[in-house]
Amino acid sequence: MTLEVILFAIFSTICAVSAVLMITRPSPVISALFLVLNFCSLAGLYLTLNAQFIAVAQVIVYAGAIMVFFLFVIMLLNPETERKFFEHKAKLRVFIIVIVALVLIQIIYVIFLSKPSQTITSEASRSIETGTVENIGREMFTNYVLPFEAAGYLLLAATIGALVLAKKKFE
Amino acid sequence: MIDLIYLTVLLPLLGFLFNGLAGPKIKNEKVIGIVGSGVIGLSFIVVVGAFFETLALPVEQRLNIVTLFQWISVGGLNISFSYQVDQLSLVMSLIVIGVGFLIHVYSIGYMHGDKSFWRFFTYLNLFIFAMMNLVLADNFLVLFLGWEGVGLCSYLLIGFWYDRKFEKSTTSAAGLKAFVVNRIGDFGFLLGMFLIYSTFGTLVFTDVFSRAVSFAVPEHIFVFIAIFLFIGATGKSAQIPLLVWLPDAMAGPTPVSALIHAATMVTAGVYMVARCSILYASAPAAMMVVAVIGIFTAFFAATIGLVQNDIKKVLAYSTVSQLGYMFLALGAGAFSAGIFHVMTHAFFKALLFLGAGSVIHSMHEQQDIRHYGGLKKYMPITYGTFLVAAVAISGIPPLSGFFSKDEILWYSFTNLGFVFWLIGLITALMTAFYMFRLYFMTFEGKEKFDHHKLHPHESPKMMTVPLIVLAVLSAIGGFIGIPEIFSGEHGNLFHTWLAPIFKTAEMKLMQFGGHSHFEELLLMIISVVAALSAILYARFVYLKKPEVAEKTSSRFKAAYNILLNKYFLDEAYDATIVNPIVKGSEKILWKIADNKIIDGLINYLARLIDIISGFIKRIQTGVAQSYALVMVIGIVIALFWIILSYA
Amino acid sequence: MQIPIEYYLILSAFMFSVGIVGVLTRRNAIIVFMCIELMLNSANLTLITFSSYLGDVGGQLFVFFVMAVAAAEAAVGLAIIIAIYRNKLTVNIDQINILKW
Amino acid sequence: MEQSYLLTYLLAVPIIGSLLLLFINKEKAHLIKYVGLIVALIAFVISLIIYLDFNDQSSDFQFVHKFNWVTNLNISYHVGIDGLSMLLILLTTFLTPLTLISSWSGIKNKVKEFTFFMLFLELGMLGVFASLDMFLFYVFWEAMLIPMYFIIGIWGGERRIYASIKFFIYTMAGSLLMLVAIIWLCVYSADLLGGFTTNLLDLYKTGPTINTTIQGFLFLAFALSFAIKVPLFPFHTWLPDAHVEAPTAGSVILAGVLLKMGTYGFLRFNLPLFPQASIDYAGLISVLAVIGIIYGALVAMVQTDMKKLVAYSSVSHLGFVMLGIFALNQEAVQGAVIQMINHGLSTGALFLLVGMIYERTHTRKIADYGGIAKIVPYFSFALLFTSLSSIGLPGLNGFIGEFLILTGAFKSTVLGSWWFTVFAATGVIFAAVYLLWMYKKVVFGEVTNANMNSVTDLNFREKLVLVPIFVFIVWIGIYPTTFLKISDKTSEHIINLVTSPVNQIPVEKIDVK
Repeated sequence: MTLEVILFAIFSTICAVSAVLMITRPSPVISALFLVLNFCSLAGLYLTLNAQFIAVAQVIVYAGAIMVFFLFVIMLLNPETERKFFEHKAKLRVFIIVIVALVLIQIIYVIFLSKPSQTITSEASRSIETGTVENIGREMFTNYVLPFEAAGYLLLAATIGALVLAKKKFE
Repeated sequence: MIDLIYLTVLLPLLGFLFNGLAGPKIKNEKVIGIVGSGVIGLSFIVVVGAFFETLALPVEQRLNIVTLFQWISVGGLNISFSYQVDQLSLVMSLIVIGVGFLIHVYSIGYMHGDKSFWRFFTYLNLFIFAMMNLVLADNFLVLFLGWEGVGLCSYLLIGFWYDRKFEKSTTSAAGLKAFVVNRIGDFGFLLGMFLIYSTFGTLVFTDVFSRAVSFAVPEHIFVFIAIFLFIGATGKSAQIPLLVWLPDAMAGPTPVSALIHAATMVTAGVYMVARCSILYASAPAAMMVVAVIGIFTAFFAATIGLVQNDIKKVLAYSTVSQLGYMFLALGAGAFSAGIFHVMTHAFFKALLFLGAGSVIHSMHEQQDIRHYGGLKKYMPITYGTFLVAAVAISGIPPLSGFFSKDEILWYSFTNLGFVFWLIGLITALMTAFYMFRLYFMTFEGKEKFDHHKLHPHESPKMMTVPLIVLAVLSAIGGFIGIPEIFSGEHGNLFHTWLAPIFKTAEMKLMQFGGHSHFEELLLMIISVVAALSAILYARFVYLKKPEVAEKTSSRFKAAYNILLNKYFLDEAYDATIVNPIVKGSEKILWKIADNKIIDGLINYLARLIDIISGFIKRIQTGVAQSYALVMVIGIVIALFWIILSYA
Repeated sequence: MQIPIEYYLILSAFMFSVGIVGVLTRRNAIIVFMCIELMLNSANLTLITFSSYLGDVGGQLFVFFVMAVAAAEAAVGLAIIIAIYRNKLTVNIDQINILKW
Repeated sequence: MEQSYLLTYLLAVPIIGSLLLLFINKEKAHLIKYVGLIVALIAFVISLIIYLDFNDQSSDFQFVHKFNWVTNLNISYHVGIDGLSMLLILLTTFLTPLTLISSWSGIKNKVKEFTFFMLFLELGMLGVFASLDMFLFYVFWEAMLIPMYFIIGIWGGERRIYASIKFFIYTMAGSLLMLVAIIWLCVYSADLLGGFTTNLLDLYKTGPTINTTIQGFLFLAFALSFAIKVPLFPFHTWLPDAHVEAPTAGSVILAGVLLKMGTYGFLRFNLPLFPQASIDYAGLISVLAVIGIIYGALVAMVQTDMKKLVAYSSVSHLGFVMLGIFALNQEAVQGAVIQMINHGLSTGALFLLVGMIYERTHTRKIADYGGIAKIVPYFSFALLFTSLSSIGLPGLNGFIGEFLILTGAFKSTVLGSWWFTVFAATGVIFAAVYLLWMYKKVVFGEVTNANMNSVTDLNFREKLVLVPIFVFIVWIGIYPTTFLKISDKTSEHIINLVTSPVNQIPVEKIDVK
């Protein structure tokens, strides 16, 4: 058992458990906090995958900015807590879980069917190289400069849109 | 002047435009009247000039065509605005413009004080424009332009006093009736034109007529063409079965009745048939139809005329009857006799109408002859001229009516047979009777009007001068057509003049020969005696013993009523044709077929889709999660499919 | 790198499924929204896994853009939720069914 | 081929104009109206320039402008006109400014949107008449529905929603089958031509080679779409509703130009693309046309609403046009073409007049009128004149069209029977009945409705609208050659394409570019 495996085991467990807890907690605030936990452990997983930049961005942007935004809205609206997970429309929920389980099984079946580990053989050195800030920056401002600009416009539009929508009155 | 013949069309058009555009502004009766009549007067000078110029030409060069510009040119169809100046069109032009001019002058007096004075002259000028197109046309289409144009003017002028009541209805209803009935005739005319075009490939008179001789066309085609055209003529000239509009047309001002519904427009049918003489001559069956329709119309209209009490109605039926005579002549193959009668009839019938107008004018729009009587001393000129016209129409020699009418009777005897002659004679007898009934009840006898309200007086000069001119023409107009038996070697001037036009047709008919002068003279004497006795009988009944008339009418009440209501022809048409079409269109076509069936099907289809989607739309619960669930189920199925296809 | 790629993929699939369950079952619009974020992240994980295993930087760039989109989406989405809340005084999805027939 | 940009300029004018309108404050209604009018007039001037440059001795498409749009599928922006489109484009650009003037006071709310839609509509109509690419044509064909839908739906009468939706769905449903047929035709032609293309000129070469049965189906698919637009009996019921509810300007454009698209479609697509089927179905279409003539006239006769009466009269008049097209000889087709213009002028003017009097009295019921000749003499004259033109009085425009159509139909070898003409000619009688009957009831008689006494006569603006139309009514009636010769060669060419089509597949494959 190398460190990597141990780390993977820890982070993946936290990831899975926090995800499940997040969807089952009645209180939105607690759900949000579990989601933050989930995102943080995902950042850890990204580190094990040598994606340092993304891992940092994950913590700052997702866990930091977006989720704080969510929490603000939750607190602003202060919605009532829901009942326990299975109390409301229990049969429908079981049905939904069965269906989704089917999806999961199918995906896993596909994963095993296509056996990616046999065709994809990784090289540690290249993997470390790809995730560096330098590499990502170079790619982003050369080959991906157009999508980058587009993303900028998208964010601008979203900002304006959010402002307009959240304003008190429509004119 | 021949080259300037288009002026006779153009000048009235200018008058029409001037009066129509400037008339409502200037409102000055003098200016309008002078312009309105002046253009016609100028046209008359042109026509007279053209006449003498043509007269000076050798016979074979008397056909001249003046082309203005091309009208329609499509495929093989080439139609120009071109005018044909020949013997026939000159005669008609002289009648139209001459009588038209007199009536224009008369109208200045008659319409004096009318608030739409300008409108009247606008329409009259337009009428002359259209009528000249009709008469001078060198092809069927320009003729049709005039044909419809005069119909339009007739419509407008009948409804001239559009806010007045007329009998049970309104003047505008009478105008509408005239237009629609004429349109039914035009329908036939159109078909005739189509058939001519598809048979001969042209609509130009000279070409059609020469091809009618040279092309090998089966006779039934000729019959169809002739009948179709004749349907048009029955509409325009008020023959059976389309005669119903003319009596109603009397709703218009009297000068209109004189000009349009007596002298000119209604004779357009006769002119057209005469113009197409060669086509008719090639279709003997159609000739027979023309003759039969003509004689029957003449007879029935005369019987109706016997009992009418409205002065204009009597004249209207008399017109229908005389038109019947003209068609009888055409049917008998005596084309120039028909045209001759058109001319004399234009003189004396216009005179009769104008005289009637003069009477109506002085009697303040009273038209019922039972309220006249003894007007002789109040209006001497009107009285004198009216008498001339009445004698002329009755066929008493040597006035114009005698020559033309007798000629027709003579030809119907030789070419068609004894029965036609006999009915014609009876008709002539009735004509003389009802004309003098009219005359006696109006001018002679006791004064049956209210002296306190009415002060009969002679009409102004403006009106009497045209009367006198027409009276002279009615009296002497017949001399240009004196039959050969009287004139000797000079022959019949009128026939000689028109002979080149009808030469081909008459040669085709080949039925002129072997009749004796004795027979002709005998028939003449018989008809004169008959007419005279009818006049005397009228004098006896209406002047000496008025009670006889009443007794007769009460004894034959049923027959009297039938005649008074013109054989219930209007009612019969209403019941059998008009009402079924109108009601059927409304109740069945519109309310049921259109709204319920055709539109209904569309709407039911729409409703069906509405119902079906009403069920389907319930899937749309509005809850986003249920949509997502369906989507997930879709994913499951899609993945299954992918897996199965890989495995 | 001893960990087989399948592990990461299965983890990603699991998180994705949990996200679906959340989207389908929760009634609070904000939580539904968060579940969508969860699903986005599971997809991100897959992208980064392949990027790392293949040594191709494209996947990580994609994740970067996904983050940008997610941020925009969160902003607009939450603004819409606020607007709806103002009108209906609820963020309960069951009660927001104005798309109904 | 040398490119000419004139047509593109013509199409660009309404676009630019309508975009310009969007930047004007909607409070400035007057400015908006003037801008709209000026734009429409510029379009008219450009169309006149095109007309002056137009060569009427050729049946080729002129002023062709082409560039690739979707390169892979050989779909291109391809415009060009022949005599037929020339006339209809002139009609469109002529009527649009007039309708804008006529709605000067009638449209009071949402002036900006109205003017915008009118210009948009003009673009659609011009596009339909100018396109030489099936795809482009279809785009314009459908795009034109949108402004019309809004014009009826927003500025219409009481039942405007029903009418606009009916109009929209009815016409749209028809064109779907046409789309299918277009695709079939293009795919079929792709094999022969060596590449997929929607270029109409290339499809002309392949259309006649399709076997007869399929040609029939394709013909019917196209015909349905066009027949609804015409409208041919029994697809006409959307028309009265749409006309009655539409505002005056909408009715005028609808009757004046939109209906002509159906007949134009027959001439431009059905006949040259499917010559064999055209001859096979000529009888059927002509029967429907004749039924339409009589039926439309009879139903018009008993209407109580003036606008509905005029609407049904359109059914009757367009029946003549259809009969003319399928008589397939020079006289009839030329008559049909000129009758399209005539109907645009006469019926357009009738709708304008009804709109004008409606603006004053707010009633369209014939029974509410009577005796207005005394009160509004100019109006009465204008109505009479227009009615006479519509009736087909010789000397006015209607007669030329009807006469040529009937003459052609009578001697037509394709129809091969007199009966079509005999029955169609009864329409001439009924036209007189329904229009003059209406005229009598509205204008003549005594004034029965006291409200009528205060009605004012036509004002200067309204006369300004009517006079140009009247000038053309007389012009066509007296000297139709001006107009007939524009389309002379084109009609001849179309007839030739149908009666003697090149049934051979071109030997060498056409190089699609």
